[in-house]
Parts: sequence; structure tokens; C-alpha cells
Amino acid sequence: MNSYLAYFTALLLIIMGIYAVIFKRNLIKIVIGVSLMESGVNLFLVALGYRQGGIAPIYTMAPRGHQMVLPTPQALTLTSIVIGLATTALMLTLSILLYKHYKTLDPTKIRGLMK
Amino acid sequence: MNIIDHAPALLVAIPLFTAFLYQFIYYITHKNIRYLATVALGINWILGISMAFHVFSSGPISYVFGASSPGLSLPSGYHFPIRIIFEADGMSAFMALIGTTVSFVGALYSESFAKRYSELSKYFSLLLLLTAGLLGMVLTGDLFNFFVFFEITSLASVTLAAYRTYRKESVEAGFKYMLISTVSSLLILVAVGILYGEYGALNIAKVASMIQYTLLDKVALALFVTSLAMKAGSVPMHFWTPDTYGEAPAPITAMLVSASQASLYGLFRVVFTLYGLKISTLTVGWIIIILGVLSMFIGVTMAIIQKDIKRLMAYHAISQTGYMLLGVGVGLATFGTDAFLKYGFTAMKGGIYHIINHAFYKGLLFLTAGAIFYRTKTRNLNEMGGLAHTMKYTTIFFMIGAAAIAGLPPFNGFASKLLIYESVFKFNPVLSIIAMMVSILTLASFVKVFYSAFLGPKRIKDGKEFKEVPPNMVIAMGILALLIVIFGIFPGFVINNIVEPTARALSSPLLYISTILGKM
Amino acid sequence: MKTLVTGFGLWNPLVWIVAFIVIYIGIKFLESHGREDIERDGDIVLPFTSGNYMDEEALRIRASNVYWGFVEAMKGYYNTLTKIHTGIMSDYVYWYIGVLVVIIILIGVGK
Amino acid sequence: MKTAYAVIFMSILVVFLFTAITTLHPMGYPGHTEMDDYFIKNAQIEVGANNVVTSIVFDYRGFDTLGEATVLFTAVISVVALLRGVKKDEE
Amino acid sequence: MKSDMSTIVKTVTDFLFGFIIIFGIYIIIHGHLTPGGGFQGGAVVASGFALLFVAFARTFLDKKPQQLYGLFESVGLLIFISLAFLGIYRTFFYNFLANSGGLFGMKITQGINPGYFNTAGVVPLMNMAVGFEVACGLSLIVYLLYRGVIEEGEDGE
Amino acid sequence: MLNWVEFVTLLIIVVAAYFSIRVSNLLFAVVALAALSLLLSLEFYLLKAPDVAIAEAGIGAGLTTAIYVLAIYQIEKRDKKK
Repeated sequence: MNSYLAYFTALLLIIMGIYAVIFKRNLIKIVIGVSLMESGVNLFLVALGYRQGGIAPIYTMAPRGHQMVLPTPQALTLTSIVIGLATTALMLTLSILLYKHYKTLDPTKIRGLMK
Repeated sequence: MNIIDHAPALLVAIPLFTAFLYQFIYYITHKNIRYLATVALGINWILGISMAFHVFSSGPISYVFGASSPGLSLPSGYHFPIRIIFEADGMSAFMALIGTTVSFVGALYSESFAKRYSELSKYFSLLLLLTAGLLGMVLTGDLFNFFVFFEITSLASVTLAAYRTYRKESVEAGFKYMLISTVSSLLILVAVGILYGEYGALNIAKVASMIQYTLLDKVALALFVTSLAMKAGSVPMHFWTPDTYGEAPAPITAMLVSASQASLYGLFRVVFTLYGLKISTLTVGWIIIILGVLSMFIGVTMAIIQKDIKRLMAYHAISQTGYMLLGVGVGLATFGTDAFLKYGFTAMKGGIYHIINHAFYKGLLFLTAGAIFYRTKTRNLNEMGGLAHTMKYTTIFFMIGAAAIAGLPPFNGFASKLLIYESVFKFNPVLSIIAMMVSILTLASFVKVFYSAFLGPKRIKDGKEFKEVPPNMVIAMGILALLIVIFGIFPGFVINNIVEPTARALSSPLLYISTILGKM
Repeated sequence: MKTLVTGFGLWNPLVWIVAFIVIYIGIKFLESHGREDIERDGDIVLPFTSGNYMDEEALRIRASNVYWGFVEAMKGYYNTLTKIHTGIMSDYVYWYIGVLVVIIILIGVGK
Repeated sequence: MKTAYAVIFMSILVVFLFTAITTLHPMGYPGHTEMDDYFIKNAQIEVGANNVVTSIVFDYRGFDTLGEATVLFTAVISVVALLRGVKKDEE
Repeated sequence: MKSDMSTIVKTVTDFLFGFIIIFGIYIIIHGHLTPGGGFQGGAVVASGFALLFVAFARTFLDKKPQQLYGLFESVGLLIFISLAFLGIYRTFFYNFLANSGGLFGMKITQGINPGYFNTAGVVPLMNMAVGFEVACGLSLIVYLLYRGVIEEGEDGE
Repeated sequence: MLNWVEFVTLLIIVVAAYFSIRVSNLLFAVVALAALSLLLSLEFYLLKAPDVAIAEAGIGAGLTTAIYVLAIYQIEKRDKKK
């Protein structure tokens, strides 16, 4: 059971993020939900690459006689972290602009397109 | 160095390089920067056409980034690809053909249309990034790379949709699109992670050759199908489509149609190639068919009651996406049986032919809507009228586009719809009848647009008549109109030389796999 | 200008265009044999508005009213449909997750 | 009503995802590692970098990194474009 | 928040800023030997700049550093994509400097070693280009969010 | 074998996530998110991914928090002006 703990945590974070996106009535909270989902996905990816008893995949001054953990998920996670920052920045900018126009952060009141 | 060998990489690298160059040049000069995008995308267009015909005539090509030669997909002595590989088979080349054409037209049109926006260099940079994103999505042969380009496309299109920040509706549409596309892209990343965890590979061909269709694979498939169908704008996940299409500037909307189709491509690639060897075709085929029928019907009925011209067209985009899903879904549902050879393959050809037709005529229609907006400053159909008196070219182009989308002969929409009707009728007559009914309703709603925007007495606003739009906008619309007419008059030629290789490539996953992994 | 063979029938745009031209000429031919004393742009085409003068703008049917009858007939359908289109961004994600769950069940439970 | 449906949806999602994930290899014992073993074995010789992750990020999967940098670039010019002062006569 | 912080904050920031920048640059240029690289180092440098904005708000808001950041960001990216383009005589992203014996081209054997700086071909160069881009880009985002929306009628760029 | 450090880290991550959703004060929620990022960075380090740990600490805990705080500050500034 313990060996699946990190997977479960990651999925739990994703589900909590989805919960926040659907039920929270505040744009910033929705963005926080998206951030939670990103954290969950990152944790999931890194957990995929872990190898029991492995060392970090860096040869500089590495201890001898150990296996290394898988490096590919780490590279993917790096990419995904930076992408997460980019999306967060863009969403926050858009919510600032929405607040400027609508004077509210409540998504149920931001319905200008429906007339 | 053969330029065709490098075409898959260059198709993405040229727009990216130009996008970065825009920000650099912006700090040196402000003059004439509008034309750079058109030139770069024109080169891209030529490259796209030549690559497509090369692929159609002599089979798929792959491009390995960072290897010592472009075709060297496997390191010596190993049986798995390790680098990022672009693979242009018939389907990818076909989508690249669409993407390059529409992006060139969009850039040409933007030269005049976007002239009034401030920070013009940002606009053109984003346009180029959107192009690079959608071309990357269709060319890539790597799952994670697909996700990265998916994000580039989302971010660029969000900003372009929200570009007119002084309109509150624009910003709202941008945020909504951003939210749903971020959530869906994260779930795609989960699916990619699941596949990586199971098979230790990211290359589509490699994963396809190993796939088992376990419970975990099924979950990943569901995540892929839902996310990509959502991005393609299928009902009931279509709510963002009218918002975003309606609020984006017209040339961007024309490109967003292609971006949606790139997601549609992703959906087809996942079900046909990635899972193609093991999938339960009937279940997934029927899921796609049901999504398609819902999209067709609800899209068109919602379109009839709209009074905003671009929202109306956006609902039609949803409804036309349904035709593609229906055609290819029937192909998938019969995949691997005798029925596939009898009518399933024809249905797939119809669906694929409809993709290129839709990209062109819906692009043209959005551009004419933009031309109307450019002069009248309104998108409300109730406030328009009498434009046929002065905007003659726009009227003609609109008529061509409307006739094509409604499936009137001899335009291209008729040819693809004919293929879909007749083959789907063999599969299930009810579906075919619904498709025909939708076509009639489409015609009805475009008659409404034509009547209320172009007919009627001449209108005068602020003491001026509405003049024809500037020449490069007319040329941009003219290119698409010409393509529509050609595709309509020579359907046999197009089917044999473009659509058939594409459908064949899509329906043969083994060819895709063996291009990377060699003969197994 | 090849013929498009669908596997069930065929369609040739050339034949269609020729047929179109022939029919067009036929109609023009019939038309030329009709009466010539009817004025096309005279008062005869204006609708009767109880003798009141109304300007041409006011007589025009607005875009929202073009398919009034159709929309009225399908009122129940459209009421449900517009109720679904709330325009709230959380609902977009809600529908997305709903469809995701349905598809997971369909694919996961099926073989 | 909507809340009830959403809760049902999410619980089904939770059930499916959690049952599915238990069929994945346990954490720490990955199944197929051919690609990663190739990187660990050959990255130093082919690229020359001691840090295997960096050699993947910039060499083997360099194109992803270009895409990543492009996403960041897109975000930056998006923020610049969205927060710009808009002239009233732009319409 | 157009007021500046107190003198203590300013002095501490002055002191810290140098350390943060040097630490960031170290992470960037040793990316191919130790944990880190362009993205991580760029983020560290950008957080140094973020600190600077908070402490010296007025100076920065008056000077409008936006142009400079935008220019440098595009320069970083152009260098990155050009390095990728230079390998196109083989393929896009071909590592043309690795194991060539010249700049960053030292050959190493497989195994554990103390880390030689002159290795890895274009990887350190790309690290620097990306570090440059990320630092400027993130600083620009922070600066713009600090400044906020320019109102209509206010003086734009 | 139960690894207690990891278990506690993951537990606090979930608790931080719960707080970042439940707390009504936006600044507290952002602080909870920053704490989550820091612990996530620790977890990455425990999973032998120092590259990702540095990135998460710098970007996730540092800059993302700064951006959130600045965005909330912008919104509150507009609130006051109104």
C-alpha cells in the first residue's frame, strides 16, 4: 500500500483541483485549483521515475555502486513546471482584467457573453 | 542537404524563429513589420504543399531531432526510439497542408484587419506562435511533445481571443477558454504519464506497438478522447466555442478552426494509431458517432436562433465538426471488418474530405464576417442590411462559402457530404437522415444571414456608404474562395490524390509504426 | 474534371454545370415569351399596409424574427437547450468532467 | 441538483482512477526502463554532460525545451499584450 | 504601492541581490554538471529582480525597464533557436560541439568523475541562452503584474 | 517498509491543499499553496530529483507565490479605488 502512496496523493491533488474549479465561486480560487492540479501531475510524473534505492542521475561526485533513478520523467516535469507557471501567470492576468471590467470575482456573475 | 528531408522541422521552426524575431525587430524599427509574417508564412505554405505531395506520392517521412541524420530513428543496436521524432505520414501532411494554407491567408488578411490594434508586433508574434503550435501538434510523433504544442496553441489562441482587452466580453471568452483548455491539457498530461509509466516510452509508434489495452490504458484513452473532443468543440463540451470564436478577431477565428481540427487530428491519431491495434472499435466508434450526431444536431439548432453573426458561424463550426466525427467514427466502428471495405472506408474518406473543406469554407465565412465587421463595426445581424450594394466581392465570397457549407452542388461541401450520406446510410439509415436534415437547417440559417446582412435597402452610417474592404483582405478571401471552387469542380482529382492517401494512412497503423521501428 | 464515384452512385460536376446552364437558358426562354407590360419595380411588389405609408426599413423583417414560427414550434426544445447554455465557466468544466466520467464508464466497463 | 451530480461524477472518477492506478507498477519498481537505461548509459559519452537530466532536456529532448521556452515566451508577450494601455480609437 | 520601502529593507536588498544573482548564474552555468540549469537559475535570478522591484518600487516604475527586458528575452530565445539551427547540416538540434575537442567539446569517458566544465557541447551555451531568456521573461511578468493595467487615458508605452 | 519522512511530507501536502481550498482569505490560501510547493520540493528531493526540486522551489514556491500575491494586490488596489 505504501508504495502507491505518492500516486494516490498525486491523484488526490488532481481531484481536489477539479473540485475547486467546479465549486469555488472565486476566480483566484479557481486558479489555485488549477495550480493544485499542476502540482498533482508533477508529483505523479516524478513518482513514475523513482527507482528503489536509486541515486539522482548526476555523475558528478556520485556514490559508486548504485542504480540511478529514471531521468526522463524529471525532464518532463521540468517542462511541465515552467508551463504551469506560464499558464498561472496568464490566468491571473486575465482575472485582473476581468475584475477591472466586471468589478467582481464571482464566476456566476461573469456572464457578459450571454447578454 | 535535401530541403524536403528537413521540411517537418522547418515547418515548425520557421514560424517560431519569425515570432522571436518580431520581438527583436520591434525594438529597432516599427515600420513595415506587418509584412514579415506574411512572407514567412508564404514560405511555409510552399514548404507545406511540397512536403504534402512528397508524402502522398512516396510514403511517410520521419525527422529525428538531434540525430546525425534525419531518418535515423533508432540508435544502432537498439529497438526503441529515444529522441523526439516528427513523423509526417499522409494524415499529418494533410493537416499540415490545411494549417499552412489557412495561416498564410490569416496573416495576409491581418495586414489590414489588425492595423488598428496597438502592440502590433505582439499580435503577429502570437499569430505565428499559433501557427507553429498547430503545425507541431499535427506533425509530432511524440506524446509529450504533443502536449507541449497543445499548450502553445492554447496560450496563443487565448491571448488572441482576448486581444481586444477594452471589451469585457473578449477577456471573459479568453478566461473561459484558458480554464477549460488548461484543465483538459493537464488531464492529457496525466494520460501521457500513465502510458509512460506502463511502457517506458513516449514515442507514439513505440507505444502503439506495445499497447495492451489494460484498465489503465482504457482510462488513458478516455482522458485523451474527452480532452481532444472537447478541444475540437464537440457537444456537450462545446460551450467555449461560440464564446471564443465570436470574440477573437476574424483572421484568428479562421485559424482557430484549424487549431480545433488539429485536436480532431489528435483524436483520430490516438484512436486509430496509438490504440489502433488493440482497441475495441465498436465501443469507441459509437462514442465518436454519438458525439458527432449530438454536435451536428445541437450545433445547427442553436445556430438558427443566434443573432450575432460570428456566434452563428461558430455554432455551425460545431455542427460541421459533427460530420467529420460521424464519417470517421463510422470508419472506426467498422474498422477491421468486411463492412470497412464496403462502406466504412468511404465514410472515412468523406469525413477527411470534410475536414479540408470545412477549414476552407468556414475560414472564408469567418473572413467575410470580419470584413463586414471591419466596415460596419457591428456583429449584430439586426443592425445590418444592404451590404450587397457596395461590398460586391464580399457578397460573392459569402455566397460561395454559404453554398459550400450548406452542401449545394457544385461546391466542395456537397462532394464530401455526398460521400458521408451514402456510406453512412448503409451503416445506419437514421444517422444519414439526421445528417441530411442538419444540412437543410444549415442552408436555412445561412439564408437568414444572407438575407439580413446583404439584402435590403442600402444603409448609410455617419453619412458614408460601406466601401469594399482593402485589397489584401479581398485577395485573402479570394484564395480560399478559389480553393473551394477548385475542390468542388474537381472532386475526383482531390479524392484520388489527397484524400485517399490520407484515409489510407490513417487506417493503417502498421505503416506508421514500421516507419519508425522498421519492419517487425 | 473527373467523376466522383462514391461506391453507391456517382456525381460529375461537369454534368451538373451543363444541366444548370441548360435549365437557366430554358427559364430565360420561357420568360421571354411572357407578358412584357408588367413593371418589375412598380408599386406592385410592395406589401399592403392598410394604406399607410411605411418606409422600406420598417417593412424589413429583422434577423431575430426570420424563423419565428420554427422557434415557436420548437419552444420546449429550445428552452431546455438555452437552460444548459448558462455561460458560467464552472459549468463548462462540470460538463467536461461529466462526459469524461461517462466515457470512462463506457470504455472501461466495455471489453 | 447539480452539486449532487457533480459529487457522483467525482466519486466515480475517484473510484476508477484509484483502481486503475493500483494496476500500475508499484512506485520504485518501474517496468520498462530501456529508454532511460540508454540515457543513463550513453548520455555521458554522446553528449558529454555529467547531469543526465540536463543532457535529456537540452539534447535528446531539446525540441521539448524549445517548446517550453516558447510557452514561457508566449506567456510573457501575452501578459505584455493584455496589460497594455488601449487607445480608445482602436475599434 | 508607489512608495519605497524603508532604508533597512533597501540595504538588505542591496546586499542580498548580488548574492542571489551570483547564485543564479552559478546554477545556470554549472547546469550540465550539478543539479540546475537554465530554467532553475533563470528563476532564481528573476526572484532576485522581484525582490528589487518590491524594495525600489519607485525607481523601477519611473524608468520603465520593460523595453530592456523584452529585448533581452527575445535575444536569449534567438540565440537558443539559432544554436539549434546551426546543427541543421545534420539535423535540427544536432549537438555539433559535443566531443569535437574545441569549445565545450572535451571528451569524457563513462563513469563517475569530479566534473569538467569544458564538456557537453552546446548544452552549456543553451543553458545560458535559456537562463537569460527565463530571467528576463519572468522579471518582465513580475514587473508587469506589479505595475498593473494601464488605464485608458493614462500614458501608455 | 514504511518511510516516515515521506509519509509525513505527503500528508502535510494534502493538508496544505485542503487549506488552500477551504480558507476564505485569499492571501492565506496562497501561503498554503506556497507551503505545498515547498513540501512538494522536499518530496522531489526525497525521490532523488534534485533538478526538479530546485525548479519547484524557485518557480513553484518563489515566483508563483509572488505572482499570486501581486495579482491579489492589484485586485485589492482596484477595490479601494472604487
